[in-house]
Amino acid sequence: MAEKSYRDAIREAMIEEMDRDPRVLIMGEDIGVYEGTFRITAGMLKKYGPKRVIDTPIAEAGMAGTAVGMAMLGLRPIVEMMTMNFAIVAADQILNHAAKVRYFSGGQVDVPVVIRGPQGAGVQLSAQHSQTFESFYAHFPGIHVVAPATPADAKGMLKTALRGRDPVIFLESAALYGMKGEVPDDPDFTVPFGVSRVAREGSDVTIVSFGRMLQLSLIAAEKLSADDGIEAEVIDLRTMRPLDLEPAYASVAKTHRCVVVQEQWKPFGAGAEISASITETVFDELDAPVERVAGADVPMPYARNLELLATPKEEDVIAAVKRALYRE
Amino acid sequence: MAEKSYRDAIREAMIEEMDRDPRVLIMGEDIGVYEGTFRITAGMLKKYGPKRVIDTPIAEAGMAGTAVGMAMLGLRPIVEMMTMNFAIVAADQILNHAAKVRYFSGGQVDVPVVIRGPQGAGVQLSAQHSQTFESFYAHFPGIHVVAPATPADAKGMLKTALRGRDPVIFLESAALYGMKGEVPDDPDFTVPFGVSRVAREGSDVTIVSFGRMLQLSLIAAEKLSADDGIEAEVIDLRTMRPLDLEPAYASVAKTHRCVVVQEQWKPFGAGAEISASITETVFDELDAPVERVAGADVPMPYARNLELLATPKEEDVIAAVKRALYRE
Amino acid sequence: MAKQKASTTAATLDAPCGPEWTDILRQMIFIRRFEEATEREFRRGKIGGYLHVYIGQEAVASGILTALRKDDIVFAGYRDHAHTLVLGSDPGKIMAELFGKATGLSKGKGGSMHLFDVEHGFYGGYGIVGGHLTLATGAAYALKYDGTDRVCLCYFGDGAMNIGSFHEAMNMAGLWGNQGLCPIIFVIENNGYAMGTSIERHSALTDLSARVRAYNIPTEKVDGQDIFAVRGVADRVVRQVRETGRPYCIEAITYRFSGHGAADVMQPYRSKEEVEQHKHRDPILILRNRLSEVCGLTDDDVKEMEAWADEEVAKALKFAEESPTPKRDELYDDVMSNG
Amino acid sequence: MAKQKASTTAATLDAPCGPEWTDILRQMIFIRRFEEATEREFRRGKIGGYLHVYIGQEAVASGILTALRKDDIVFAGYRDHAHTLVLGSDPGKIMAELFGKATGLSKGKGGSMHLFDVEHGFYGGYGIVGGHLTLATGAAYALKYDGTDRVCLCYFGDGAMNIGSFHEAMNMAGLWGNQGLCPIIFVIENNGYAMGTSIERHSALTDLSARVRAYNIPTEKVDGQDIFAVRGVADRVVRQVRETGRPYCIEAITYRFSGHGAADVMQPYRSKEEVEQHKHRDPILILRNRLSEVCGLTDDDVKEMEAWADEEVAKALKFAEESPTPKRDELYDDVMSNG
Ligand SMILES: Cc1ncc(C[n+]2csc(CCOP(=O)(O)OP(=O)(O)O)c2C)c(N)n1
Ligand SMILES: Cc1ncc(C[n+]2csc(CCOP(=O)(O)OP(=O)(O)O)c2C)c(N)n1
Ligand SMILES: [Mg+2]
Ligand SMILES: [Mg+2]
Repeated sequence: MAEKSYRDAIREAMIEEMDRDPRVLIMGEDIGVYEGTFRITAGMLKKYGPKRVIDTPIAEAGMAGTAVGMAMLGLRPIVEMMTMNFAIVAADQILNHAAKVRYFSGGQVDVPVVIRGPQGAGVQLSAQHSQTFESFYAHFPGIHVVAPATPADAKGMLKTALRGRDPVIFLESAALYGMKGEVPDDPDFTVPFGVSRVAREGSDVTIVSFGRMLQLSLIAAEKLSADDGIEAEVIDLRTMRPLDLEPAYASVAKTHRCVVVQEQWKPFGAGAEISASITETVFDELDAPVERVAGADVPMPYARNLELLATPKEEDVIAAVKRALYRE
Repeated sequence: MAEKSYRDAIREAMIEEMDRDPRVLIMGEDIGVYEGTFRITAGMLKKYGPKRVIDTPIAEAGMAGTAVGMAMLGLRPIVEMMTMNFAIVAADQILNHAAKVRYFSGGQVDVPVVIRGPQGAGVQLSAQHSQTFESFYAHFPGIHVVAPATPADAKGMLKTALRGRDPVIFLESAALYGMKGEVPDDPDFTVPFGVSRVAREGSDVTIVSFGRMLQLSLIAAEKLSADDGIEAEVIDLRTMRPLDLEPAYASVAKTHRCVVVQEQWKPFGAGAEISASITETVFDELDAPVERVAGADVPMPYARNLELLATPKEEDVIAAVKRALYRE
Repeated sequence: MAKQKASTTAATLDAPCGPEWTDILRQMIFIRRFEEATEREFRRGKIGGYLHVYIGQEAVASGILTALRKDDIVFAGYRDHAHTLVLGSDPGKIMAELFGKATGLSKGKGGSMHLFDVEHGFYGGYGIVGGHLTLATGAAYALKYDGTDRVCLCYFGDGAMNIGSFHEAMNMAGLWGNQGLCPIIFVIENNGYAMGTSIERHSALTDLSARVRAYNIPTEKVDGQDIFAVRGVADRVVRQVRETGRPYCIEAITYRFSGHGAADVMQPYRSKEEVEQHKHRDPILILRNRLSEVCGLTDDDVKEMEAWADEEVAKALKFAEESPTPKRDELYDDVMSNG
Repeated sequence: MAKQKASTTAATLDAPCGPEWTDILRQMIFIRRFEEATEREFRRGKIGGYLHVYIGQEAVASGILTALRKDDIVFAGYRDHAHTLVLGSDPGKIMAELFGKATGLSKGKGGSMHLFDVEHGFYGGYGIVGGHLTLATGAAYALKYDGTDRVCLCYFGDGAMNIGSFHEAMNMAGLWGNQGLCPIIFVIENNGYAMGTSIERHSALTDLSARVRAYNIPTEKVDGQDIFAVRGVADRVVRQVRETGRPYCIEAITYRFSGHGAADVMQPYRSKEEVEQHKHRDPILILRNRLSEVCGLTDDDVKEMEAWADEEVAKALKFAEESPTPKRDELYDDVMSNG
């Protein structure tokens, strides 16, 4: 075990897999000569050469589409989206091609393409540059959708992605890049998709989240414990597709209260699926409706004070927990 | 009142508004000379000329984007997508531009653009041509998302769209084009956004749906009444954004059971939001968890027998109702 | 048909009377009969969805695909029956796919628009106009990444050249090609129309190849109705792309005799006279006449070929008809690699 | 600044010593000082988000936008401060926008990338590379639809020419232009780099205008550092587009002296020497020298302009600093028309 940042965990996963498997390559805008806007690919062009570290034009559809073609021929391309906001222009290549070609070919091709990049609100990046994409992608069968909340998961799940045979949308939290955490040293350490985990044990209420909001939830849980003696169990979903809610069900069976935390707009957001599934499955265990914490239902404003109002904060999680416990 | 098809209702709404307002124009692939793949625009090129009925190249992003620009300058463009599946390539123009430019400009422009076209499963159109897009669009603030289930609503809501000042994603059900229904004659008949309606009264269970699945739900309700004496109240949501669930809440307060019906994949689908919101709001009224009916979680297969397996049928609605009533 | 592929690849322009050319004629007649059968079966309700046939354009598939090596690869749009037939896919399996049967080329999951046959180098069959161009470009890169001298062929229509992904694919192919890393041949099936929209109405400049050259990709127009011309260009271009690893674009000027799809009956965008005029330049007729004039092909020879083709089509239909529909559980297969 | 716009539009090449040219120099000096101030305020944390300045490229905004009529309209990318300044937006409101204040040009909702000032003909300010080209094309169509002779100007970078929507916009502009229905001037701000990627590495063919011509849109390269050259082309092109309703493209060869954005400090993609060399061709220096040589502009004249510019920038900063942040409820305003 060693302490590493989320950013380095991602970087290491790529480097280790590129060392291990010559079929892994990476492409993206300004990942080579420029060394990456978040420096995740720093030094990689020098190490692996331009055939494996490809600086692309500004052409996200082109990047995603060519990567799908490479994957169909047996390579393992990683596409770094400078931010996931830009991948919207590649939506057709991802949702209509990467996600479906195995199916409509009757299973004749593997499509081991990994599309990764940061998402979520930064500091004053405004409406076009602050979005998250879990529900956008996870509605579509044919892809894995991943949203790691810790350095260990970031590394372990990226390795799973790079050893798999299917398309993976790998949603990184830009705000977590600097966060540190323990990461196993074993070069074969992987974290499987579709296995959620209990990030904090507790008995009074279940908080379900993922990505950056998982970290927020953990902070809220500590405050709740310290200030109000409320012990929250926090579930980290890790993957959105496949979605493993078993630990959440088990937890709710114990706590009978549940809060779901997501960063972005509530309507038709990821929290809706989580809430609906939990209610469907453990309805009789619930002593209160599942609460959802979400961002304000507006395009992200630039002004810092408005931006802060638009994004969920610890207090929002705490308030939701108290609503769920009828302690408001 | 006169009996009209869903297709003619849409067509008439456009023609009446084009007659009334010279700023309304329409563009799309093969809508002019070819007269439209569904013939909704037949005769319009002749009537209004090429400046107002624009045959475009195959360039959905170009269509959506130019329409946004026209709308910002005060025109009222309608974009006909040959099917909504093709609009995925225009997702950035819709979600990052149409939906946000009013906000990030601080309200300096109106964006009265209407993007309309058929969606949903047809007969053996396979994976890339059978999709629905309610949750895909309705997650994003800044646009109205509409899914009419009847000819009257199709006409009345399209008119509302064409008289408004905001972008509207108008999701038509291809499978309903031939369906007939009463449509008011009043040329100023409009149906407001964000007002759901009770499509059928009942006291035993609430079925919530929209678009084509609303019609399926009504058929299921009649069968339930005839065969099992179960009286379902059926709520037609009409608009997905803004989403009006008040009638659903009121109904559930009466029936205490609820089933949500959507056509496509369950995970992160429209039903999730509806289910979660209902549970959140009228939790104490529910005697059973909200049930969801959805399509199989797979890309749409071509073979007719598999396709039928993949799409919801009356029996699926009936079974869900019985589950909700613990009558299984 | 697989046997034919092998033999036709030996056809050369130097031996215009070689047996390979009669094989190609036989193949084109077969494709025509096959396509006519699919139109009939569509009307009979045996084939569903969208159906786009290749009638009139046969030389563009036959003339280029027969110039390939067996390990080369091919991508196409939704008008893809001819390509698979030339590449050697089993006609029975193709027809079974159109019938939505478990024995189909894509197990009945893809249908007409999504034929797929990796074994014969066919990587699909795509329904979003222009969506496969980037895939083919990446695939070509992969061929070179692996150090092979295989080439990739990518077919698309004139209408597909107006969508963004066309442009992104061209630029990336051009960039990678500048380093010898993109052995791809783009083939424009320029049939004059995108559905009902003629080139003048869908493209600001009707010299479509100009946009390809703007990405440093050489282009060449060819009469797509004359298979000798097509094959001549193809032989040279395939060799060149194989050697250089740089992209090339062939613009084949052709014409579709049938409607855009099976639903396009009225065809308000073109006159009957226009269609009839183009039928004088039927690619099968052109090849047949050449072989009659120069190589002594007789009417009886052609009749024999037609009879053979009809028989083969009948076999394919029978196979499709008698094949089972996919089993229920197959619905959930092939979504992901693990089931 | 609004006053200046009015006067500078009278500048002509026939009167190179007219007072308008000193006004333009004054304006360019002001833009430079303004941009330098934004870089400082970014480092001080007063400005957030992404910040892209126009330093080195000023003549491309000043030389073309001063050739417009007041009712013409303009679209640009995220590197948009100079454009609004030339068009006459209040510098205080621009700075307030960058500070995220309620008095900002976009009420503090857009920030640096999304300046917006419809009153002065500026329709944004967009952050998705290439995303606004289609909007501008549609806007140009609307101008003609309304029967006016207004024109639309659309700025974008060399890197933006690689994304699909560029291509779709060009083809649609070309098609509509063929009918005289698209009075748009595309301006390529070719500064040699897309962030850290040089043209040779992002475009298969470095003659970027070739792709524009492929859509039947005439193009013209101009030295973007020499405002006399830029303005000369602009005067002619604006007149022509206004008369014909057909698109035109100006490729201005320029150079950005600062990093791509405020975060681009290391600039590993170019050498210090390269940057220094380009600074010899500073557009302000070029205009200043010309006016000194030909029209007797003195160093004192320039000093006065600089002092004036610093004062104006100080006023803008003060206004921004003292303005209030947006009120809480404004969060929900402007999402839709009704609130
Ligand atoms: C992105 C997209 N838009 C629209 C369509 C509907 N469509 C299918 S084929 C076609 C015309 C294509 O014309 P062309 O590329 O010339 O090929 P051809 O059919 O002539 O072979 C259209 C508009 C589609 N499949 N995908
Ligand atoms: C679709 C998209 N991809 C990537 C980005 C990130 N990005 C912002 S600016 C930029 C470079 C643009 O270069 P160019 O068009 O030449 O304009 P310049 O910055 O040189 O003025 C990139 C890659 C983006 N904003 N949008
Ligand atoms: Mg065509
Ligand atoms: Mg640039």
